[in-house]
Amino acid sequence: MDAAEDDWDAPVTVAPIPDLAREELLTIDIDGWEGPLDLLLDLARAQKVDLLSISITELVQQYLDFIENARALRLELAADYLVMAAWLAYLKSSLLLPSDPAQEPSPEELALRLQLRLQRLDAMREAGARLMARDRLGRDVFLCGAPEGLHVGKSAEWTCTLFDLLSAYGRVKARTAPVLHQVSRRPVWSLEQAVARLSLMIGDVPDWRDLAVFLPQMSDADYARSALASTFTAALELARTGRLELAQDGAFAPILVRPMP
Amino acid sequence: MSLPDHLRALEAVLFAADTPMTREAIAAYLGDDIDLRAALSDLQAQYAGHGIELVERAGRWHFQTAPDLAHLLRRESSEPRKLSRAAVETLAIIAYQQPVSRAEIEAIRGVQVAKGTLDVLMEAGWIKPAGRREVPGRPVIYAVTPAFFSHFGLASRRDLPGLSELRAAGLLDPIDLALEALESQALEAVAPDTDMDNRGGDDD
Amino acid sequence: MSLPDHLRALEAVLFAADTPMTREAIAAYLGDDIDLRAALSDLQAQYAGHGIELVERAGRWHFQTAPDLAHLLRRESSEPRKLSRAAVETLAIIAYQQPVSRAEIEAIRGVQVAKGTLDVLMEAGWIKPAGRREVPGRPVIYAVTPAFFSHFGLASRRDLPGLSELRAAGLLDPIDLALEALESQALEAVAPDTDMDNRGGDDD
Repeated sequence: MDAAEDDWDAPVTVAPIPDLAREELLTIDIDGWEGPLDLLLDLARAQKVDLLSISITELVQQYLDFIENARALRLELAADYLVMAAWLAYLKSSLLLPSDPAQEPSPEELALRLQLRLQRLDAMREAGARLMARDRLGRDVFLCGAPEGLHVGKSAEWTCTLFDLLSAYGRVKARTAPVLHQVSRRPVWSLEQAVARLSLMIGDVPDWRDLAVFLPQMSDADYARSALASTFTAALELARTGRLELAQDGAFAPILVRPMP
Repeated sequence: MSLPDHLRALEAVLFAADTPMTREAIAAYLGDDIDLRAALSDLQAQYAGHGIELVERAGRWHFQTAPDLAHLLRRESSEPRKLSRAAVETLAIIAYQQPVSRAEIEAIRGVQVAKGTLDVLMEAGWIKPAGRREVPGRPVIYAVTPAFFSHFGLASRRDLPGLSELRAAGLLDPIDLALEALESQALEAVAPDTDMDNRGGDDD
Repeated sequence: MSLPDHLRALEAVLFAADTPMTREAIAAYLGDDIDLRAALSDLQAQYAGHGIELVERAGRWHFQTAPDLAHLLRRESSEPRKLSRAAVETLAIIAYQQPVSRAEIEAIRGVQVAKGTLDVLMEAGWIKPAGRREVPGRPVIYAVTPAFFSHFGLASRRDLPGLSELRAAGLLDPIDLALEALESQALEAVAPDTDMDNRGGDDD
């Protein structure tokens, strides 16, 4: 076990023990943790070895203190640390309130789930450390340094691993499809789409209608803006080709359209 | 000091091989009229107490130096590339809980598996994609390779350090299962002889 | 059967060495307080009659297989050869997008595919012609074989990871790719349009 601990490159050599002074807590590098669960595990381990008998409210408080201090120091915290903080604060208040039988799952169950998660992560961390501490080939034990080899013949036996195959495909795809990436990052409602939609929807009803009603519903703001631009251009295009009429009462007033009879 | 012919042949083949060999691969050289199982075990016994030993790793056999001589042989150049902590945890999860998908690894670690973590482990030859999980999205699942067992000196999965303890403690089970187990334990402790029908309603 | 410590150490050092060793080189590992001359001769005697023997050649020591067993080690007459990068890419494209013609592979790779590349893959038994495309010129189309699936440990094409999974595993890294693309452009600029068929599988 000692060897395992040594090999383990845990960045947290200073476990934040509950009664440590806050200033000492602050010296801990936030980059040392692999996410909020990892940080929680370190806090919990400092509390007790048996993760199922730790005090969750105490743990929550330690975590919240830690986040508070990090913020006071203007350390930049990744969003998931803050999400965890919000969730833990909620959990803590639910645990302190009189229990509400209607609440499902109960705060006690949520707390227990958290403990079980910590326990599982801890088990895997430990297992990883024990693996790394084994007698490893090429470090502790060695194969024959100069094997004579068994194959002497002429016919080629082609070798290729699945990894080679998959990375080759990844290489090809990424090499040949760079344009696709840009398109997917900035969705654009094309002029062709806008013309098609507008000419379909305008139909034959000879009433004046606000151009805005022809806009597709979109939640993405950039996408909606592009739809606005292309729909406007499409209206001009259709007016130019004599398929609809445009009218506007004044600057910035709604643009009205109706099909040409 | 002389060895019987079939052990000499086995010894030479294993010594000359540049990778660990399965029994089938060995048989391709030695023919089928040798009881390989017995021969391997005899040869292994021959080498007991030597500076070289014959070991089995995931069904593959090879000679290697004895672990207690590591201090003599270790050179600066022989230190393998240090794995990141994320890679170590990911490897442990795959080894102990295989086959697992990326999402399952992330659920245990509570963080996304960074780009490159699985890549590093695959490049080392320790993990490989092992089909897909038959659930929505059909995610790829990963498992460890024979090279993993050779590298870490494990005869089989059962040799994984602490595996039986982890299994007995339910630490390899999903959280939902563990939760149910704990709840039923607690209920039995609190109310050992309540009527079963009433209990059914409570622990829903 | 156990050996004395100094012989165990000597045995391990000689086994792990990648070249024959002089007595001085051995002493650098074992220290000076061992009578190496005697130890080497003891160890040599130990291995007399084994399938491996300890030999001295021009003042350097190493283990080798016994000469009378050489016929055993030469049984199989195939040598492993690594597929060229072009061949691996071609194989990957066929696996993912089969059936495809040579022209289609070229369109996807963005580089010409030498005929030798397809020949190598057919020789390996991983691809086969799978009819012709009913378009002008009726080009031959290719598909992967059952041997392909068993070699790569895949149950079916559905086991191949999708693009999003490749990306998540870090196999679609744009920086590496940009560099590689530059390199291959540079290579192609140096050797522009040599006769592709002559270049065979080695168009790396």
